[in-house]
Amino acid sequence: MNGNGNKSVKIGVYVCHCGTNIAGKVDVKALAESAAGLPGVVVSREYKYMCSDPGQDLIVKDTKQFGLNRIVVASCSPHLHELTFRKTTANAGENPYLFHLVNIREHVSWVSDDPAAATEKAKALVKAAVARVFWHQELQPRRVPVNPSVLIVGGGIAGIHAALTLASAGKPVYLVERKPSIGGHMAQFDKTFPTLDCAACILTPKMTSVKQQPNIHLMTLAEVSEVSGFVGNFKVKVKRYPRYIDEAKCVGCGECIEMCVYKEGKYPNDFDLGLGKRKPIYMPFPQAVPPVPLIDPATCIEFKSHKCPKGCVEVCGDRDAIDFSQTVKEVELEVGTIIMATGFKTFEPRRLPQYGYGKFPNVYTSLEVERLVNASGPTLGQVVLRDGRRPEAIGILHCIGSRDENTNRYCSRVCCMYSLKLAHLLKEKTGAHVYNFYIDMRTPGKGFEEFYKRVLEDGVSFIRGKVAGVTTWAQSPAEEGKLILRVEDTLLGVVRRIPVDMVVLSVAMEAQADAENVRRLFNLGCSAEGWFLERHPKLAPVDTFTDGIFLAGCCQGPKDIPDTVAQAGAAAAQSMSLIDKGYVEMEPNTAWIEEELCSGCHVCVAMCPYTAIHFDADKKVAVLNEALCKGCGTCVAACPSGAAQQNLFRDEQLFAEVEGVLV
Amino acid sequence: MSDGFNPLIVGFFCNWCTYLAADLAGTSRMKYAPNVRVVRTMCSGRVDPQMILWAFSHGADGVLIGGCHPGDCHYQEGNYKALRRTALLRKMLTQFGIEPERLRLEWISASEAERLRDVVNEFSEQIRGLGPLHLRPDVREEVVAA
Amino acid sequence: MSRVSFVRKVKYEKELQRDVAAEVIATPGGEKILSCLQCGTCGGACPLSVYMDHTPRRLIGMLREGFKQEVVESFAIWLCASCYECTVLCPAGIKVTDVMYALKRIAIHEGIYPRRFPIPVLAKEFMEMLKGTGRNNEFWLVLRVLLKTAPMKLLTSWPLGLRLWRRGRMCLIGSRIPKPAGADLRRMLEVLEHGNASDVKPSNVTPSQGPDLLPGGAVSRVNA
Amino acid sequence: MASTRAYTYFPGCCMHGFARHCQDSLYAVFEDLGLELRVLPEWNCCGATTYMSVDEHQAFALAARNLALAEQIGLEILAPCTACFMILKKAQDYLARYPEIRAKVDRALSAIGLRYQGTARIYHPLEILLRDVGLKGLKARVKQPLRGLNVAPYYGCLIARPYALSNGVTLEAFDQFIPALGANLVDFELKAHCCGGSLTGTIEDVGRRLVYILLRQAKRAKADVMVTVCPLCQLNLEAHQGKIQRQYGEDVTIPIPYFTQLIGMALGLSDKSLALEKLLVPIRWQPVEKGAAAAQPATAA
Repeated sequence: MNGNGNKSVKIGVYVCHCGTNIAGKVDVKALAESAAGLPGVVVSREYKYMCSDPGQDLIVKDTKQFGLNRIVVASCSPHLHELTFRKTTANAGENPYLFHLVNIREHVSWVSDDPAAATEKAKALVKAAVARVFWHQELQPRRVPVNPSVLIVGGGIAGIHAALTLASAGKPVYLVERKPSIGGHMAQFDKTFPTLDCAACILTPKMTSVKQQPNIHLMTLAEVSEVSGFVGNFKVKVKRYPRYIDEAKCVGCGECIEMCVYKEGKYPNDFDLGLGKRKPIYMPFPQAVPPVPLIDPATCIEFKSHKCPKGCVEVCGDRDAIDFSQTVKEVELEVGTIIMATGFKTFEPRRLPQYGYGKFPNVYTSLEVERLVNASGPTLGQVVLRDGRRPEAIGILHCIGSRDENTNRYCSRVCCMYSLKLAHLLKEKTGAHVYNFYIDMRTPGKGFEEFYKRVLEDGVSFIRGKVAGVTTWAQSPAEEGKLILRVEDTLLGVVRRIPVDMVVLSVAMEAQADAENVRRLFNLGCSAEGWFLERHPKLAPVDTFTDGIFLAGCCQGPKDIPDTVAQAGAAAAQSMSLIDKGYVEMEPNTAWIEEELCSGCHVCVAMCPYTAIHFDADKKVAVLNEALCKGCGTCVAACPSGAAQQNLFRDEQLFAEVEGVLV
Repeated sequence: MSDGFNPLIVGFFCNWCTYLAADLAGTSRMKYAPNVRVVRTMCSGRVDPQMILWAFSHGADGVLIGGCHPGDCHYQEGNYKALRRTALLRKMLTQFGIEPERLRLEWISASEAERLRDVVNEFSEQIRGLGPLHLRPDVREEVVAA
Repeated sequence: MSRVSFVRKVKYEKELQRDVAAEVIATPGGEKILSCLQCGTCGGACPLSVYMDHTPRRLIGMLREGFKQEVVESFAIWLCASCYECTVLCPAGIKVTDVMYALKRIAIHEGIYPRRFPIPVLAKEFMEMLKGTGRNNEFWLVLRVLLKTAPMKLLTSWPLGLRLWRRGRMCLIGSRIPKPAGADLRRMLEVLEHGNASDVKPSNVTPSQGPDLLPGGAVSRVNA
Repeated sequence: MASTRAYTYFPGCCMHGFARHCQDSLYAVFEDLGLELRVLPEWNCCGATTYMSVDEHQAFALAARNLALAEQIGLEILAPCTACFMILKKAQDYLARYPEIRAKVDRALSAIGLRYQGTARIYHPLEILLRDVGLKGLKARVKQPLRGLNVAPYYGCLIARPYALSNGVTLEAFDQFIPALGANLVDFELKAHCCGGSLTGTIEDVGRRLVYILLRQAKRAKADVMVTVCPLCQLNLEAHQGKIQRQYGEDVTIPIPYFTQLIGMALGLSDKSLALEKLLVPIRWQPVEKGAAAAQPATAA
């Protein structure tokens, strides 16, 4: 008996060279020859690129010519090309599941030093696959309908762009943002490189569209708390935190803020990174969407003592939008696909004490400086130091928290360009002499190099060398009262001491602090640095390993605004392609229970995490609901009688494979 | 290999974490010992103790199971089931005259290619140190039957 | 106006000795020099880089490219006070201090340093003294180093010695470890030196014959 | 003190020579606080920062011999010289991380019947004082608060760098022992800047310049004394003040006590037991009269 009844099994084995990727290490000829001698193998070939059209044609032709009914391809990871060759098998007129892929690239040629050992290993894996495929059966993929609603997590430029794209195509969108307003980091920026467009001028119209677009359901001050289900049919719980102002009733006039007992702002404003002050009732920033203020219960007198005259309530009058009784609410959503656009955080420079951030008041982060140069920022665009002075010399330090084994090894990609932008803006606004300290200048984008040239021509000093530290100990009167940067000018070959009034730390982009929790919530992969893992770095950059969940923007890795927008569009398109198809095909790897073999021991019932198995009291056997089964196979492993089996991973298949690898 | 004994190890890697870590080790061109032969399962929870015994009785000198970290299982808790099963099986192995160290369970996430490399290298060395597994023929039959 | 003279400077590949990088990489702490970004953090951080002919960054760069002669003859390696500031800050994780130690060892081993230059002499005298007594006595160490490098300095150094002497902070009879332990110690060092426990006299490194060190000036290769 | 804690004391070579006063005061303070120091028998020189320039394996073996001897005793090791402290810790780190060094050192040690395990715990005495006596404990034992004395802390490089200090201990935490003694803590930015080490004796101009930078900065920060935790820093900073003054034409006179001398003064120990007279630059500080000191709690500063 084999997987196909008693019909004789005819196996074709195809070994891919993958150029030199495989053939450079594995002796592909010997591999194909050894496979030819395995039981059931009718034809065994090697070819330069199996995944190419001629390669696939070879399989189709052979299948017809030799009457093959099993195909084994030895090439790369099934995560890359399993689908490709299943289609080839189907094109050849055979059931696509009568195929098995052997990974001799990622698991063999790329990780082995010794060609002989690599060839041995590849032979064993191919032998196992031949033994396994013998037991393969014809299967049909399952079809599941796709709910057209989309959940977008994060309302920065990535989330906004994806939401608008989907909504304008008529798809219902839930946009969930943790902060009181959408806009994300881009709303905090002054100008954008390299065109020096005003960030607010290009972002705020999009933010307003979000509010106006009827297909977008915007939820601010909200966080996803639970995700269940699977592609096409996710169930999501969202926690909505109280704003204490009814969004439906508020007209955004701001009179309540005027009437607060605090005449001036007193508490550090989040949006201005503490450089500006706000009242307990406040608008996050003037162009916030929704354009509704919020009350911070931690600082509001009414919450603390219940003794506030409540000028805000009084002035709101009949509109009656202020509601101190709001509480946390949880809503449940049903969506078919999810786009993650949770963004990034900036590096905390206190981790590198040598730069004196937090110790010397005039050491700033680049994001703080964005607020300082911004016309609507806390200083109305005046660049003045914390002591009110105008800086005469400014040092901008690149790579703070990037390209550093002590912090993050990766390059944050945008720092060179935003540092150039800040150099230009700071010079323009203050006339100060600006120094940029860089390791390598990275300007590989459209118009970027031209911008670098422009800043060079501005007369900004570019010093190739990483500043070792910021100190205040002066060696000469000229250094008194200054921040002194000690640096090796690596191009000129001298050590320099440069006194400045203001230090700007070009901080790295990092994964959000709670990326690990969010990743678990959505069952995503994460790189060691905390960035969400895409399905394939080149060919599936917005997909994830969880079907139906896509990535947009910096949650996947540092990137600039155009790349973020492009990726958000791609994520929206991927989501739409699922919605418009209307259904998804699921891997037919579900389990089933052979009634005659079931002894009714109940073991499998407790094993299933999806309650897909119940016990039929009449028949005294376990019954599996295929619609609920996700195909993990845990019940199969637990079944003492062999009654539980799993498609594509049946006992016969796995046992044959194990035996096969043990040459 | 120069010192004669080249251990054979069967690796049962779950599709979502450890298999992907092995893929990443490949794309990162990390080099590691060629002794582990990978059998892919959807979840480490699919790894049947019988399958492990089957491997030992068919010539494996070691078995390495790779799953997602606790709390990260693609199927919620299959990895916990694997953990319990291996713990139990280890006790049984001693009775068959198989050193329990020949069976190893590791949590390796999709991004931990370096860890995968280190575990494979370390385990290969450890098994090399233990020497080949010589199952007595009668035990072998017993194991196959188990 | 004085005459302008032109010096032709070019480095030919055949003059390079790339194996010197391999030698440093092979010593513990030196393994990461290939990941140097040439960012200059080490040179900026080093309290002594302002006195160096080549900053640590340049040394690592030259090492990678096989400029052995320049590296080993560099005055900079002797200026390193091993304060480890560079090692702590290096973004590439290079243990720069250990690299400097490795270079000093190569230089001492090959005898490339100026005659009467005190630091290598100090290192070797230190080692000899330890082999003798197991411990170090500053008085005798300084005396021996000065005698070998700059006897005239004894004249300028004696006032400090006297001040310490008066306060009981100068110990002429060195502390030493008890005899059997001393023999143990020598035996241990010999095992490392010769790979066996036989009683072989430690080899003595011959100091090179060369010009005295010029302050801040170049050190030329002298034993070629 | 009810129970006596004991530690293995690794003196290092200079404690018998130019740093006699450091050792005297260390003993006095530890005894007063009920902490016992037991000298590591048959200790040898740690190899210092010099030996590594000649032979790295021998250098590691020298440190490992001490550690192996200390492991037999089992007590925590105190190394009051920061060079010894750092070298011992570095050796421990490297022996754990590089099997090839470990193998060589193991072979050399076994030739003399010793075994190194890597279990020794190495501390600087200040670390131990802050851990086992604590700031509160120290404050409580202060009999003679150093009121009005401006103290700049200077740690030098080796205690602050890669192999230094137990997890989580920072120099800023170290600083706190100064206010605990009733003195004023001077914000001294260069507290971990290198003093030049042996350069003061080999390339004197350069060495002296480094010392000058430190002294000048301490004077500018209005420090009355600069307290050190390393005997070599201590010597470097005090021994060259005269020459520096002549060379740079700037008054850089400032007493450089070792930290146990300063602590001992606050504990009310005698000048003699603290070997204050052995300092090249004497400390001129008059204790506030007993009555006045008693009237104000020591924590006031």
